[in-house]
Amino acid sequence: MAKTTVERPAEDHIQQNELIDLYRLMLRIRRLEESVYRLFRDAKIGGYLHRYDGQEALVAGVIPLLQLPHDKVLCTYRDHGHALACGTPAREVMAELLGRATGCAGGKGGSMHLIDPPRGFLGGDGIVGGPVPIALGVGYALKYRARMLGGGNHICVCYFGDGAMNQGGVHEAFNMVGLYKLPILFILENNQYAMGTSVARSTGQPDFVLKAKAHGIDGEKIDGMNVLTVRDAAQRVIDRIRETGEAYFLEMECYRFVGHGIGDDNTKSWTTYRTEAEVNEWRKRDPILQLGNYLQDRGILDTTQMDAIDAEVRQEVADAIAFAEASPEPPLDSLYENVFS
Amino acid sequence: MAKTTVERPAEDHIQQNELIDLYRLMLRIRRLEESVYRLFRDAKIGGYLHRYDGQEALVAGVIPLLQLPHDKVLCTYRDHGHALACGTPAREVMAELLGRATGCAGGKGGSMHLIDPPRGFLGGDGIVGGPVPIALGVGYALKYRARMLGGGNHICVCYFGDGAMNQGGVHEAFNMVGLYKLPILFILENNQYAMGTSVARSTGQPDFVLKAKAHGIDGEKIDGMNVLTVRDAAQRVIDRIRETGEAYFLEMECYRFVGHGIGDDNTKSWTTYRTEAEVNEWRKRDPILQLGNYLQDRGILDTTQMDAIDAEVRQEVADAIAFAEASPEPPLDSLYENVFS
Amino acid sequence: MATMRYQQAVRLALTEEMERDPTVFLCGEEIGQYQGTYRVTEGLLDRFGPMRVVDTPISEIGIAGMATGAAMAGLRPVAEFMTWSFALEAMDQLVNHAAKITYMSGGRIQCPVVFRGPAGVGTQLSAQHSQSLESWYAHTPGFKVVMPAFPADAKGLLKTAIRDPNPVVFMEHAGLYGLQGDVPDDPEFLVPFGVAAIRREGTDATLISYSRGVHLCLKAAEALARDGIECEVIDLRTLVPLDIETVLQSVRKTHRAVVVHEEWKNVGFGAELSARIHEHAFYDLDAPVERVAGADVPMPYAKNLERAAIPNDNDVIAAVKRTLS
Amino acid sequence: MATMRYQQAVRLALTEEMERDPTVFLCGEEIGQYQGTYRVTEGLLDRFGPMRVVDTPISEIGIAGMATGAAMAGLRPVAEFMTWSFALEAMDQLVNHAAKITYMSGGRIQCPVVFRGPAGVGTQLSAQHSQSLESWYAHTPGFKVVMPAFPADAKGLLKTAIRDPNPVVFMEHAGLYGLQGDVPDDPEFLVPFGVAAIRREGTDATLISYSRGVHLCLKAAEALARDGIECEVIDLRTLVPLDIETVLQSVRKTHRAVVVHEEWKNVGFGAELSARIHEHAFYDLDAPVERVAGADVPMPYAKNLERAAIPNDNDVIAAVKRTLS
Ligand SMILES: Cc1ncc(C[n+]2csc(CCOP(=O)(O)OP(=O)(O)O)c2C)c(N)n1
Ligand SMILES: Cc1ncc(C[n+]2csc(CCOP(=O)(O)OP(=O)(O)O)c2C)c(N)n1
Ligand SMILES: [Mg+2]
Ligand SMILES: [Mg+2]
Repeated sequence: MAKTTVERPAEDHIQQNELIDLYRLMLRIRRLEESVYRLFRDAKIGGYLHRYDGQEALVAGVIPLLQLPHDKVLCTYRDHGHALACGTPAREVMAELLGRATGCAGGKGGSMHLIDPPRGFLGGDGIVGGPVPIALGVGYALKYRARMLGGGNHICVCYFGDGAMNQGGVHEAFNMVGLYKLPILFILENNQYAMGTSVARSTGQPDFVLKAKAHGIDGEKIDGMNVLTVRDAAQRVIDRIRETGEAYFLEMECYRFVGHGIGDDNTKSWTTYRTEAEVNEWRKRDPILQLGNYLQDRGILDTTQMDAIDAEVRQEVADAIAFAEASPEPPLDSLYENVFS
Repeated sequence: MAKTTVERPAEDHIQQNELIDLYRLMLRIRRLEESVYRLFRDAKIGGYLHRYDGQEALVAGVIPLLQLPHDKVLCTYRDHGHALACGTPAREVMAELLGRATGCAGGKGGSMHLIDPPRGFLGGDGIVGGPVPIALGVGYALKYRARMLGGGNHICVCYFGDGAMNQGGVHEAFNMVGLYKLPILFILENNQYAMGTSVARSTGQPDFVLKAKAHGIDGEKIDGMNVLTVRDAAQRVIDRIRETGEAYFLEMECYRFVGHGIGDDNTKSWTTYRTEAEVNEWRKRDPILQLGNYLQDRGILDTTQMDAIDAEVRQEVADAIAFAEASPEPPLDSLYENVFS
Repeated sequence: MATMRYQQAVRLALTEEMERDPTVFLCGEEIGQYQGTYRVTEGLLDRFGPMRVVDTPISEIGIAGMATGAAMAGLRPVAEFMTWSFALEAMDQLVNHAAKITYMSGGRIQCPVVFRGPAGVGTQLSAQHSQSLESWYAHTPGFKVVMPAFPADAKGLLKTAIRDPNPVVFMEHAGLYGLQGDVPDDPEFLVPFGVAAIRREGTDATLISYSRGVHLCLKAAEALARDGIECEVIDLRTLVPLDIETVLQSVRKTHRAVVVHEEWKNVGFGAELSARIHEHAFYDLDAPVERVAGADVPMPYAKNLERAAIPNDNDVIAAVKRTLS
Repeated sequence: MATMRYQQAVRLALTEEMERDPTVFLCGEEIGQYQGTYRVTEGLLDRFGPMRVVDTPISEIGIAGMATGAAMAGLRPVAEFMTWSFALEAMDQLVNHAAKITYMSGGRIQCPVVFRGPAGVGTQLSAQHSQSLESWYAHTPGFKVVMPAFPADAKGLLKTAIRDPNPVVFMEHAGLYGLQGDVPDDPEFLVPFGVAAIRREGTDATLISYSRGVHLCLKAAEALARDGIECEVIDLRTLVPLDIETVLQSVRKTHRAVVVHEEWKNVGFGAELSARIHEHAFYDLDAPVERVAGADVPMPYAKNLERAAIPNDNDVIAAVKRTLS
């Protein structure tokens, strides 16, 4: 548990600037997430609000490898990081959280429903397990385009949580994906808990990879706290999916550093299901910390440069908040718009 | 494929009269099923109608071993055999098929909804996969009674088809059963087809036992055309479930000799999905034929005795039809009864 | 113009739209190799191949998600529910996903998907297989809801549905599949949504229905005409969008209205029609709007009980007479 | 009599019934170790142990089946949906199993199960989490449908629900959990189903609602009283069975009616109320029944739009004035 720097896979040919981009992306997600509780308490954000702190490697190690917008990304309500990784500007993310007309969903979606189709991001989903049957359809469309309409070998990446593995719709979709052989990368964000329920307390059999294999989808489990491990595995399996057209299942072990959502935002509610010691233990494997140490150890970035990046990122978040706050609410007469296209 | 007599498991201590009872039960089911298409064509039976011909061993080898009504049985719309095996008189089954007040569900259920709670039979279910989440609840209630209310070690037996393995609700229930460790025997009636869809065309991975194991339920696959194999396995796992309180999954390979239902009742519609040669091959393994040959080989029954049993059984079916036809329709003013208890 | 059955008209619409638009594909249980449970899709697998006519496992959530996701990714899927009763399993994908994605995304994404299949009651299928629940879908913003009564509409409305950029709930009536009628050959024959059809003109009462209910109304109207009572019969064709104007115009003329459907009465679509007619034409009405609908019971199996649970032309006649008394 | 919050009243009903009847048990997501998402079940795991307070995986079909099956086997389960929106996933188990098993079996089997949990709108939960769909359940024969507006009813109706031999849909309103009120201590305090409560007497118009809508009506009635308009406010408490008699009696007195609910208007429960009032009291009405309901749109996230989508007391006041004009 105590390694505090990433181990870089031997055959990795990542460039230094890519490493710095990875670091910056993870930090952008972290700093944005750190800003939202205050905005909620100031009643600027409403509804449910789920942060991605600690899980940044899962998007940073994967999404930059995609051919967006032709490849497609789907995820859960814990979706701020996915939007940023797909290239949705922090301004549009923040404006959506504040319910403004300039938000990426025009203020109608909110935190759980970020979306950005022109960038290949088909959105967050408030229903546990919900995106998986949708991914089946998106994957089918990609295969259909490739076979019938002259499209390229594009793939769909679908994120979902450990709790979602107990949803029937996920199993129906897995089986159909296994049957039809569709180009989908399933990423299980195994952050150990579904709200207050640990994996051990919610499954009759905890080997999730076996559950995918039972439906004909191959897979493996990897360390999701190490962004280079994630990136390496992702590159390998994305290539494989493009080549074979067959789905793959990556279980990524990770941890959420804060509560499930704004309703579970203090250590008092945590104590019903986890200890502070456990959280602190995992915090030692913070993906940003690990990559930061690595960059420093290798002399790629020094403290001053890292501080400069942090300052830039903080500035970006502050700008996003200012932009959002200055943006208008959606016009009242848009209430009945968009029910139909 | 060509064995035409059952092989009797070495350690089996079954009595001769029990063997004869098994034979009689399977024959009762077969003869009743053989009578229903004519009644449908004469417009005496309506709705959907699904026969069990060829699958008799699955109920005859299991249900007589239960402690009814304390043990409970649930199954699909293909439920005539299950009702007979639970002890529901042929008269009440037939009257239900004809929609008469004397039917086991008062004429309100019909072929797909036979039920007989006083005999432990909690009914057929018209929804593919539907009985499995119900079985989770029944199994929970049995465990609850044993632990909290001084009940005995009773079990629930739940039957469902190969097509049902693609239903999400089945996976949710399996996982919860695996998690809570409930006394349920799941019996997969793998008759190779779901309507016109073969197993190979509906699953991403055809090892059904693995699908159960993925949720923490142990299991195995057996030959469902040999009633003594079924009986032997059932006795073993029923004992085990009573002892451990843990669920077990038995996949029984079998075959339906006739079409899926009355809408698929001739070889013309079969040809879209199976050949007559295939049907004939499986008919050689007819469970009744196999046990009949066994009884003859061992000198337990001779042809005269077998003919006598058949005559008795045919008489029972004829009597059931006469009873049903003589029975009144449900009174019209019962239309609004039973919406609520 | 050709004479064909309702079920063939559905098939013709599918065939024409698949010919016309390579992004249209079908998915559902037994629609391909088996040729369709009700033979609606007979021959289409041979004609269009397995990428465009997709046999699925018995996985209603998967089917609904597959169609919704493919629509979000720019195709035009037509998913079949073997019967609409099985759509109960897919309600989350239908309501919380297909119907809402356009709104939740602030219009950033379209979802041009059609869900179709047989609904309806009347052949002793009993409780679990005898419900259509059109009132549920009409209640949910984001669905268009279409229920044709005649072969020509089955064709023209389904073609409109497939071309519509929104999720469409398209309910056929299994009891109408055999109905013969004239159907235009024109591959551009489209029946617009939100335009009711007056199937019979009349002055004394307005009968409003859809799907098989229209035929009940026509039968009742004929019988009443023999008594000198002339009913106007309106076939709504689409429940969402609803052509309330045609209804109100008729009611303002006849001063009496009877709404008819086979589905359960309590909080059924007839309740909405009744409420709206009263709201907009209260002072034109000579009697309260009558409702003729299915009995509020799970459908019984026994033939006599089933018959009693389903409305018939005599029930419509009696209701018309109540409005006249 | 004790003063407590609505949410505590729900907990008290659960506690008392679990004490009284050893066959009552609870199941649902996060109801035990986590103490309940809205803390409704706080402390119950400690008190009754894990057999009787069962934490489940996120498996709504499984939860519904578990409760239905256990009820069929003679227990009295109370299943919690974390919110009623998630019950969409379990619709087949709820409608095609729980609601119908008694009828399909010709009364051979009982199904004494309660499905409960928070519903309601108003805290920017957006489209997928803001719907209660009581009209769907009321439409389906076999369910009793209960929607308390006050703490005392929350207790008394839930106790009745648990003792009822039928499936009960019990919808709490998340926005009422904090509401304080007097609640009888008596462990035999039961509120019967099918008996509406007149929350305010009046002569000029009848306001009919349930759940949080009742509070809107009371607020509107107070404001109107300042203008000399006296409204009678009826709290239905149960939608099925429906106490239509109390409604009709009041309408026959006031000659005007406004039905109010937060749920979508189109084919909502208000449509049924409107239809029935017109059917039975047409000649007593001085104006058509007005409906005040949620906008027919998936719930938008933005605060201003959400506010516009949910009815408020001013909408009720305006509707009353329309009936008077
Ligand atoms: C079908 C459904 N049931 C319940 C919920 C309420 N809910 C929201 S998030 C959550 C926990 C999900 O856990 P997991 O899948 O592990 O994802 P994580 O939150 O850990 O990222 C629950 C129960 C929901 N949104 N959808
Ligand atoms: C949820 C659902 N979808 C579809 C159907 C229609 N249907 C009835 S039986 C059947 C085939 C089931 O096959 P299987 O589970 O293998 O059982 P078998 O009929 O072979 O005994 C189908 C598709 C249904 N009843 N329920
Ligand atoms: Mg999790
Ligand atoms: Mg089968």
